[in-house]
Formats: sequence, structure tokens, C-alpha cells
Amino acid sequence: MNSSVTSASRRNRVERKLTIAKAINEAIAQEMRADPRVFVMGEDIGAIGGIWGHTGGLLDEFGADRVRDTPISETAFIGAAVGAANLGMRPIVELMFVDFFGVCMDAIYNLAAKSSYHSNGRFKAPMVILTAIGGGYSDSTQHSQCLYATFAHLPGLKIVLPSNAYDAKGLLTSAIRDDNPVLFMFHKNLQGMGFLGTVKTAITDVPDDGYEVPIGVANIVRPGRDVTLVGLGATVHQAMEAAGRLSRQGVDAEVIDLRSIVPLDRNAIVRSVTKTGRMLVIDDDYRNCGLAGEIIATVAELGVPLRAPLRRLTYPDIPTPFARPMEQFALPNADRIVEEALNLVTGAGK
Amino acid sequence: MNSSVTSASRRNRVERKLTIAKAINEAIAQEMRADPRVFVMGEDIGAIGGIWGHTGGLLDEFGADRVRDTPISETAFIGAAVGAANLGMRPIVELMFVDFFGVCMDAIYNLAAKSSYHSNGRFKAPMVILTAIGGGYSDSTQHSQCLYATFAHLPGLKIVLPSNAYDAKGLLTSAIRDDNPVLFMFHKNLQGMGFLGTVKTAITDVPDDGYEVPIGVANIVRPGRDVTLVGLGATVHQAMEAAGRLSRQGVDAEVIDLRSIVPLDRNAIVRSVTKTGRMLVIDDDYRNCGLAGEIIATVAELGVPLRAPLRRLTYPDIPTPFARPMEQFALPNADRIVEEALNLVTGAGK
Amino acid sequence: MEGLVPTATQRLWMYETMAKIRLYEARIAEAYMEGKRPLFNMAKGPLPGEMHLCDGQEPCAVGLSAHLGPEDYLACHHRSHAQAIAKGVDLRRMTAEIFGRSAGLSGGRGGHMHLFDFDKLFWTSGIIGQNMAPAVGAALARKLNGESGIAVACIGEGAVNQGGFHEAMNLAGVWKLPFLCIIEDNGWAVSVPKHASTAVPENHVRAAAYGMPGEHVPGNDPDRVFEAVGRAVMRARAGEGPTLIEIQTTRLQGHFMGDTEGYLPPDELAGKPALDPLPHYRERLRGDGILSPDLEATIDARIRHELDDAFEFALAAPEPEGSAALETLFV
Amino acid sequence: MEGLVPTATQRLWMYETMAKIRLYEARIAEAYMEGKRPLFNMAKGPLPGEMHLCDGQEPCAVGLSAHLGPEDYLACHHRSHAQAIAKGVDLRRMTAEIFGRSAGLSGGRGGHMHLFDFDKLFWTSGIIGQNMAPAVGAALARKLNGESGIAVACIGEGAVNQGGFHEAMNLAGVWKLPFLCIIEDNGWAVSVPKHASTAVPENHVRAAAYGMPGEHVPGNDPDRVFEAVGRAVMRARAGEGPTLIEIQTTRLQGHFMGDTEGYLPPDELAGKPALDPLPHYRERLRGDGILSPDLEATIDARIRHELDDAFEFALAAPEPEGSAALETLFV
Ligand SMILES: Cc1ncc(C[n+]2csc(CCOP(=O)(O)OP(=O)(O)O)c2C)c(N)n1
Ligand SMILES: Cc1ncc(C[n+]2csc(CCOP(=O)(O)OP(=O)(O)O)c2C)c(N)n1
Ligand SMILES: [Mg+2]
Ligand SMILES: [Mg+2]
Repeated sequence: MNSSVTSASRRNRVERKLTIAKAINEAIAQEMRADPRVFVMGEDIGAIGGIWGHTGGLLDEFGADRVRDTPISETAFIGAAVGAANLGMRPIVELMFVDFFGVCMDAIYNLAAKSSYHSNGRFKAPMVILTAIGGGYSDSTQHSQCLYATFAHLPGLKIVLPSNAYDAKGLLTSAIRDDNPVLFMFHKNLQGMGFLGTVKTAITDVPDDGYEVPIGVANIVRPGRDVTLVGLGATVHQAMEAAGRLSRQGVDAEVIDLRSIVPLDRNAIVRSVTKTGRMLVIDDDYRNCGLAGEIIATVAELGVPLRAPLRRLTYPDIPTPFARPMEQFALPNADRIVEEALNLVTGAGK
Repeated sequence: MNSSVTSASRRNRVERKLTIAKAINEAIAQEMRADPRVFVMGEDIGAIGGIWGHTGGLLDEFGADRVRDTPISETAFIGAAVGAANLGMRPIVELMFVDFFGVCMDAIYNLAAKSSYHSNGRFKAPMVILTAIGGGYSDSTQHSQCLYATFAHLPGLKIVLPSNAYDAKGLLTSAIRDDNPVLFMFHKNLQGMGFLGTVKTAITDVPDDGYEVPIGVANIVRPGRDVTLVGLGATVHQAMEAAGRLSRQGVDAEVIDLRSIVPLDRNAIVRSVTKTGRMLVIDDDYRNCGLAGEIIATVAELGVPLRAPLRRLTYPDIPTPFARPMEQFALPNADRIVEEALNLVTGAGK
Repeated sequence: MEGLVPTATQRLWMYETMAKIRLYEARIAEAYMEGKRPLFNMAKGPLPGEMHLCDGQEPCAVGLSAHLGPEDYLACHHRSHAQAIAKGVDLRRMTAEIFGRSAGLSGGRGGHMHLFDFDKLFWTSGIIGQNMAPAVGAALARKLNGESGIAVACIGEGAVNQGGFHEAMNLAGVWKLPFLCIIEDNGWAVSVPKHASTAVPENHVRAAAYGMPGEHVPGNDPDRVFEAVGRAVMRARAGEGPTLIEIQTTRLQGHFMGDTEGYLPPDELAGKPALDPLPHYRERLRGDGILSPDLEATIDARIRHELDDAFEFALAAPEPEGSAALETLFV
Repeated sequence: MEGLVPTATQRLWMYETMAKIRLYEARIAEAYMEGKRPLFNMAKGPLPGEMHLCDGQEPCAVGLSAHLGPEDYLACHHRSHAQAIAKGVDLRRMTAEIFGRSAGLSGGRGGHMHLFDFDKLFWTSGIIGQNMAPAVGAALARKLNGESGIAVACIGEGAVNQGGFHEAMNLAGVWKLPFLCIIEDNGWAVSVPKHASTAVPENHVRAAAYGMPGEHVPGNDPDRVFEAVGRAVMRARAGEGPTLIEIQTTRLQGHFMGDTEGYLPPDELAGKPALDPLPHYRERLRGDGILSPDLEATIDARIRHELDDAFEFALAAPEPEGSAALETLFV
């Protein structure tokens, strides 16, 4: 996961480990300093600095004009962001949980996502929608979803999802500077909030100064020969853990961190599967018509020669139950990745 | 497409050709007569009988209590349907164009679709959402979409889409009688409205009395050996036309009409591809994370032996442009199905 | 108007229910913190997830449910323990649900934010403003069937700015449904004060936008809530249409457990205990000769007994099997 | 108030613009019907798709845009030819867009329901109520940047019951933005009359729910629209916040072309021509000595010339290549 850090030609500096929350916070602050058109809107992003900790300190530094607490009116403030962006501003808005998309989807998929297309590129919508995703901590049916495919299915939004702090800062910087609407998803279990546990490997070294991680480029976080494990966000860490265990069993897994859902780095995936001949996609979103299926279809339709069927390990097609045993039963995890990957390599699952 | 009609053991009766609109109208009227809990709500469904012609005559027969014109408040009246359904009613609501889902998706995917799950089956939501889909007549970016995958990705809704009048009546009857929320999509180009052209093969013989077409069962509308063409709604007719032409070129295509998107009749698809070794899915919805990709993934992950890569012909990942040349460029059609199918059979597309 | 002043029995019921709610929340809070110390982590402990307590908002719940029967539908939201208890939701199964047990109202699928009791027609949604329309639909069902029973939606003052509120209110107004919307105005939506989010000082003025009467109930006072709700319920039952009531109340705790309320003005934080409606009401009932030390002890014992029973039931109930997650997507 | 009565020049501009809009719609209607006879089919002919004409609603457009400049942002909806023309949208490129030509405002991607002119800050959405928030956001951008320019959203009386209206109005109210919402009340939303969908007889009373002034403009009269809008625009430019104006107007045609209005009460249908604001305004200007036969002829010639030019331009422009469909998803 640190390949991109070392390649960032910032050697000889002291390591600085940040959570994703802090990395996001830094990206926003730096872009706000650099560009007066950037401003932030959302629920509880002012005085408390965002319930996901992105906007801490911004109210003090930039004032209430550029750091705007909103009413609980997602349609209004996301729609307003489109209008402001159309006039040259670069708003960052927060949809507190992705699960709330149902009250404001038109603003997202018709207003923001189609703005360029049906105005022939004249009404640009350079804006970022930040949103929290993911379950695993018993937040039940309306606060635990990922919904990658819900957004990826509809054209006009770029979509990114960092698995670590370095990528979070770089992807968000790219997103803020992009002239198109970008949906920036962050996984609650990687975020580094005080009130939720954080996967330790998401906390990485982050350079002080601004840098971009390009949108649309996947990261091969572990090269391997025997099987390709494709993950994003939280499942990258599960895949890495599984890869470690698999290697002790003689299986050399390649792990891909997608980083970007739209555009999807299909070449990186196909290259990897062409090499390994086997693929398991790990996706904590619903299965049906999901991202994992899309990735399988992408490889299948090219007729890449395979050593095993293409497989996916996903969250099943049920809402997220509250009770821990049920939720944990439903979520992907390293154990199940190991099991599925071994099946692929040994042919047991055929 | 008539196999189901003849198998319906209603022989010796006089043929009665109906449009899908009339078939839907009849199903609603019959269920309203049979069950006082059934009622209809939506925009313009009263005096003018629905802009899609479903509810003609219902206001006169059943009165304004059971045939309710609503304000343009989709969140309110779809949410209200959930509340009424929870108390034992069986509302039918119309979302005039599926494209408007963005203003009321929470009511659909959280209120209706999750009602059973997070109440452990106690608050049932026996309701039908009727919605118009499809482009091809220059209605531009906000009135032309299909969005199969948008709904299929989220758990808790059954989803059906008839390709002809017989199935329309039978599927809708099943949907109204179902204790779960059912999204009933109808394709504008098959509907049989006065103000839009109608594919003639969608107009079929429809028995007078009530009957059910089971939800979740695909229809093999043309058996064949060489390649499986999977379609739904409008693309079934394109696939049938293509199959006719292919047969003149010595290619024997099997055509599947999915009829039901959720549950998806995966067995029927897999059985067919196991036989033909080749599959082309024709999907007029967006490509990315779409239904076509799901169907390819379903076959791929089972490792069905293939004679050609699994392929999809879909609407591309762009909004629907207004101008006819651009829209027609983007939509699937019989010509392109023939071309792609020939590629699969001859191996030219590899 | 007549008949709207609560009787001594009704006031006693309101008091006892308020006290029960308060103790219930205290026990939930205690259970919730298990496994979350010294480092708070909402994923940990036997009771994980979010936890929104109702302390201080009991008057809204009791003043409302004093008028409701089991045929009346009540739709609440993320902060709904008080309303559930006042509506008479089965305390054992509610507690089991909050603990995620298979004997819970929803077999552990819902948890604290998704309490559903079909027998008491108690319903919730965790999406702001989205409980309005289902309640309007329930009112419509009652009207269509000529059944008795009204429908009520409770929402926070922050939620009033959500589109779902507007659409549902207009629908209830234009269809003259037996519906009542209760706004529990605790002044805050998480960290955002009402004046920063709402273009009017008081939301009951919005009733005029829907052709219905609006009432403002100051003081977080169960008796006044009782009176205002009583008038609205009478109107609804008489077929005279819907009403909007905004009740001024107090969120004695943070938005959810773990919220330290650093955003509150210090004087507001310091002033909170003085706003607690429970001791005020107790004093009033004592002064009115309705509560006596003996009666207080009896009530207290009864509450403790009921809560002991509910928590014992819940904690003794088994956790669900993981694979139970796959059930009840469809009925 | 001073300065709000239209000058003779302004009234002449309003008259000429109304006449231009009317003739424009007539030509569009004619072109639209090509290839759609004898059997109407909206997919057919050189101008396919839906077609919502503005006949009768010209007073709203001219009374509004008389006060707007190119720095003022105007967000409209499905029925927006009149507003576009009054705002000064390039008639050639607008017409080319409606005909789906590559020289159109959006290269033919948008068509009649999606007219976007960045140079004139004219914007539309075909989703009911969803044009409100972008206009509020445009007003916010102006305020944040200390730029001159206000933002206006026009919506139908049917659209007011959509959640997006409520949220945007509250946001504009609480942030005191330089914003104006114009409700064009033509009494009908497709086939549904206002009283069947709206809980109040007049929507301007809803302004009170957002802490802003509301005005009702009866009579479909350009001069009165001019006056009411003038007051609101002055307030907005002076930083005094938003306003809601409901204008009573008339939809002289069906909802869209092909709508035969069988749902209209016969007397309402028969009474329509008498409600046409164009002859009324012409008479008034004649009576006021502002219009003369000569001037009318000059205006008429000017309009015909401009329209001839626009339609010739549009029809001479090439259709886009099919593959152009793949462009401008991202900039
Ligand atoms: C549509 C939506 N937006 C945001 C949230 C997150 N959220 C949950 S509670 C809450 C504050 C609600 O405030 P209020 O309505 O005043 O109720 P209170 O919490 O004060 O009881 C917010 C913003 C949500 N659940 N749904
Ligand atoms: C969210 C949404 N619901 C429904 C429609 C379909 N629709 C288009 S115009 C219209 C009626 C609009 O009525 P009104 O707002 O009064 O405007 P008018 O057509 O009278 O100008 C409807 C229902 C839509 N475009 N968007
Ligand atoms: Mg509150
Ligand atoms: Mg109208």
C-alpha cells in the first residue's frame, strides 16, 4: 500500500502517520487556502468539524461563509452546490451517510452528473460529494451500506474510495481540482474516528504538501502469481490479510486496490488476471448488479484464458441486520477470502 | 412469445389482441373488483386514466377514493402507499417515469423494500409501483432511462418487465396479489399508447379472466442451438427480429425473455448457455454495473463451458441525448444484435 | 374546549410513564457503555451501534400517547424509546431488540433505531423526515376503510426542513386526513441549532402552508402537551382533518451516546438540569395532591419490577444465528 | 414604492417579447406537427419528443426578465421557451437545439426540455421542483463572491408540492440569499387542477413558512408582474433576502402537444381564448397611446425577421453525428 508513497519522490522526510479523517481534513484545508472558490457545506460540518472529522478547524480558519452548516435538506444543499459550481465555485458537500442518497438522488444523478452532458460542457459541475459508507459496527439497515454500484451504474460521476490516508489526501486533492463532479466515498471502519475502531493499516504516512493521486488508476498493493484479489476500501485490508495467510499456504496472491470506481481501471484488472488466470473480487456492497459482477463481466467478455472460474465474495442481497452475529455472517472477511481463494487455486470450488 | 398463451389452457376461445396498456388496465380493474383493498394513486391517473393509459375507466367505476390523483409529491404518495400497505391495503402507485426515482428513492428502497426485513415480516408492504421506462423517441436525458440495475441492486423489491400484453396482465395480477413490494416496469415503446409508436409484436392475445404469470420465471420465446440471446422488455423484440435474420444465415438463436429482473431466473439462463455455449445479453439500460454484466457474471462464475466469450450489447454509459441520430446510435437494435451474434458464432469478435 | 384537561388518573399515568422512560434510558445507557470503556468505540460491547436517548423529551411522548389507542398508528424516528414506551410497545421484546436478540421485535434485525411493533402499530425510520408519508398513508387507509384510528408522525425540529415533511403535510392537508404531526423541538439537530437551519423561529406557523391549524406548546409540560394533542386528536377523529403541533422540549443528553456536546454554549449546557421536566412534573403533582410519598414508592417499585423483567428477558434471550440474516427479505 | 411602474419603453419591450414568444411557439408547433399526421406519434417527424408550449404564460416571462441582466441566473423547467426568449437566450442556437442540431445550445443533446445558455445564465431541468436548489446555489455563489447578480427559479403551481421546493425555500430564507421564486400558476398540472393537489388556495401564503415576503399577482398582467417582480428584485439586490411570488396565468394550450384536454371542464376550455393576455395587453398599450398601427407593423416585421433567421439557421444546421453522443459526459 506504500508503493505510491515511496514513488512520490518525497524521500528523506520524517514519517507522518495520519488517519484518513486527518488526511481528508488536510486536503480540504490546503485546497481552501489555495483556491478561494472552494467551500464546504453539510450537516454538522461547522462547529463540530463533521461527524467524520473532515472539517475540524476549518470553521475557525475560514469562517462560516466557507464552512456552512446546513439544514437537514440534502436535496437543497447538494442541488445548491450544483448551482454554485455552475457559476465557477468548487463546493465540497457532505452526504453524512451514503444511505441517505434516497432523499437527494435527483440532485446527484440528474443535476450534478448530467450537468456537463446536456449543456454540452457549458454548465460544469466541479464539486465533490463526500459520503460515509460501510457497516460492521451494528448500525443496521439504514446506516451501513456501500452502494458502489448504485452510483457507478449512472453516468456522469467520478467515484473514488481510498483504502488509506495517503490515497485519501491525494484522491481528494485530485477530486477538488477536477472540473467534474466526484463522489468521494470513505469507509467508516477505515476513517480513524474516536468513536469507531479503525483498521490500523489505513493509517499511513502522508506528505505535508499537496499532491494528487490520479483518479482512475488502480494500485497493485501486492504482486502475486496465483490469484488476483480485487478489493476496494475496507476489503483491500481484508484481502491483504488473506494474502499474507495464503502465502503461508504456498499461494501467491496479487492484491489490487481499485481506488477509483469510475473510471474503473479495467486494464489493471485484466493485466493481472491475464497473469494469474484466477480472480476473486471482494465487494462489501450488495451482490446483484454490483461492482464485483461488473469486474467479472469485464474479464469474461474479453475471453481472458482462465485457470478457474471468476468469482466474487460480496455482501449478500439483504439489508444490513443490526445484531452482530447476523451482520458479521453477511460481511466479507479475511477468513472467507482465504477459503474462496484456496478453492480457486485447488479447484475445489468448481 | 405465444407459447405461454397456448399453454394457458384457454383454447377454443376467440383471440383478443390487446396492447400492454389495455392489459394492464384490465388487470387493475379485475383486481380492484375482486379485492376492496386494492386502490390506485398517482399523477394524472384519474380523469385522464393515466398518461400511459393504465387507469382508463377506473375513476368512473371505482370513484375518486380508490382512484386518487396526487400532487406532484412522489415521496409523499409512495411513502403513503407503504403506510397504507402496512395496514393491510394493497396500493398500486405510479411513478410516471422511472427517471423521477431520484426524488423519491428513499420511499422506494428504504420504506417499501426494507419494510418486511427490518420488521421481521410484521409490517408487510404489499404494493405495486408502476413505472414507465425506455427511450428511443427523443425524450432526452431525464425521460428515457431504463434503470433496471438501479433497482435490482438494492434488496427487497421484486421487479418485473413484460414484453407483451399477455405477460403484462399476468405479471401485474401476480404483482398485485403478492405480499411484497413489486416494481412493475413497462417499456414506453411497447405500451400501445396513441401518442407513441408501438412494437406490433407486443400486442398479443389476452384472456378475459384473471390469471397469473409467475414472477421469477423467464420465458424461452425461441429455442435454438447456436447462441443464447437474453433480452427483456423491448430488447426481446429486437432479439426475435435478429433471430429471424440469423436463422436465414444458418445461425439458430435461442431467445430468452427474462420477464422478471428480481428474482432473476438464473437457472433458465445457465441451462440455455450450457446448451448453446454462447451468450449475448441485450440490455437497453446503462452498461456499468448493469443487469447484462450481472448475467454474464452469473454464467462466468459457474464456469459453464463456452464456445465464445460471454458478451453484452447495452446502452452505453452516457445520458440519453435528444437528437435522433445520437440516440439511435446509442440504443441496441436488431442490426447490432445480428452483427454481434455472428461475431460470436464465427469467432470474428475475439 | 372541554374534556381536554387531563384527569388525575391521566396525569398519574403520564408521570409514571415519564419516570419509566427515564429509568429505562438510564439502564440502556449503562448497558451501552459496557465494553466501551476506557476507549469509547460504538462497535464494541454487548450493545453496539448508535444510541439516541430521549431524556428530557418524555412530555412529548406521554402527552401524545395519553390520547392514542392500539388502532392509532404512530411513526417515529431515530430517537423513539420514549414514544415506544408511551405507546405501550412490549417492553420485553423492545429491549430484546435493542440488544439484538432473536426474541426482539424484529428478531434483532432492527436494533434501537428500527423499532417495529405491529400489535401496537408503532413504526420507525432512521431517515430524517421519511416517517411522515407512511403515517399519512396509514391515515388514508383508516379513512378509506371507514375505520376508527388516526395516524401520528413525530419528528424533530431539524427534520422539518426535509422535503418529505412538506410533501406529506400537503397531502394530509389536501386529503383532509385523520393525521397529526408532532414536532419535538429540542432546539438542536445534532450540533446545529434551530436558528441556523430554520427560516422561521417556530415551525407551527408552517401549518398555514398546508391549510391546517398549527399549535405551539411551550414549556415542555406534559399537561399542556396533553391539552394541545387532545384538541388535535378530537379534530382528527371527528373527520376535521390534520393538525401540526410543535412542542418545545429539551434534549438532556447529547445527540447520541458519545456526543460530548462541545458545540453547546456553556450556559446552555450548564442550564440543562434545570430544564428537566421530570422533577418539575413530580413537584406539580405533589403540589396538586396527586402524588404522595407512598404512591411514589409504589410507582417506583412497579417501574423497577417491569424494567427488571424486561431486561432479564432480553438478556436471557439467545442471540440470533448468523444465517438468520437471510430471512424475511420477502414475506 | 418608486421606480416599479414600467416605462413606455419597458412596456413596449414586454409587448414585443410577448408577441415574439407567441409567434415562436406557433412556428414550433407547426414544425412539431410535421410527420405526425394523420396519426399523432411523438417519436415521428423532424422534431420528435415532448413539446410543452408556453402560450398564455408570456406575462410571467416578460415581467420577470424586464428586471434581469446577464449576470442574473434563471432556472426554469419543462415549459421554458417563453422564459428563455425573454431572458435573451440566443434564438438561433435555441431553435437549433430544439431541432436537435449540432449548432444547438447543447449540440442537440438537450432538446426542448433542456435549454442551457451559459452566456445568458439560463438553465433548465425537466424534473419537477429540482430547479429550485441550483438557483439557490447560484444565489449563494453571488453572495459568497460579493458579486452582483441574483438568482431566480420559476416553477409551476403543481411543482410547489414537491419536496425540493420546500428545502430550497428554507435554505434561501435561512441564508437570506438574493433569490426569487416565481410560481407560474396556470391552475393545472397536466390534468390535475390546483385545488385537487394543493392544500392552500394560493401558494404565496407559503412564503411565511420560510420567513420571506410572499406576493400574489392576479390577472396575468405584464404590468403587475413587472411591479411585483421589481419590488422583489430590488430587495434581493439590496441584500434584503428572498421573495416568493405567485403569478396567476393561463395555459392556453394543452399540457404538451397531443394533449386534447378532455379533462377540462367545458366552460373552462371554451373560456380560454378570452383569457389570452396578448390581445389584452395590445389593447391596453394602444389605449395608452404607446402602440400605434405603424409601430405594430414595425414590431411584427422585426419579429418575423428574427424568427425567420433563427429557424433558417436551425434548419440549415447539420444533424450531429451519432458518435457525438459519446462526448461531453465529462469536461
Ligand atoms: C435524510 C437524513 N439526513 C441526515 C440524517 C442524520 N441525522 C440523524 S438524526 C439528525 C438530527 C435530527 O435532528 P432533529 O430532527 O431535530 O431530531 P433530534 O435528533 O433533535 O431528536 C441527523 C442530521 C438522517 N438520519 N437522515
Ligand atoms: C418529479 C417529477 N414528477 C413528475 C413529472 C411529470 N410532469 C412534468 S410537468 C408536470 C406537471 C407540472 O405542473 P406545473 O408545475 O403546474 O407546471 P405546468 O406544466 O402547469 O407549467 C408533471 C407532473 C416530472 N417531470 N418530474
Ligand atoms: Mg432536534
Ligand atoms: Mg401548472
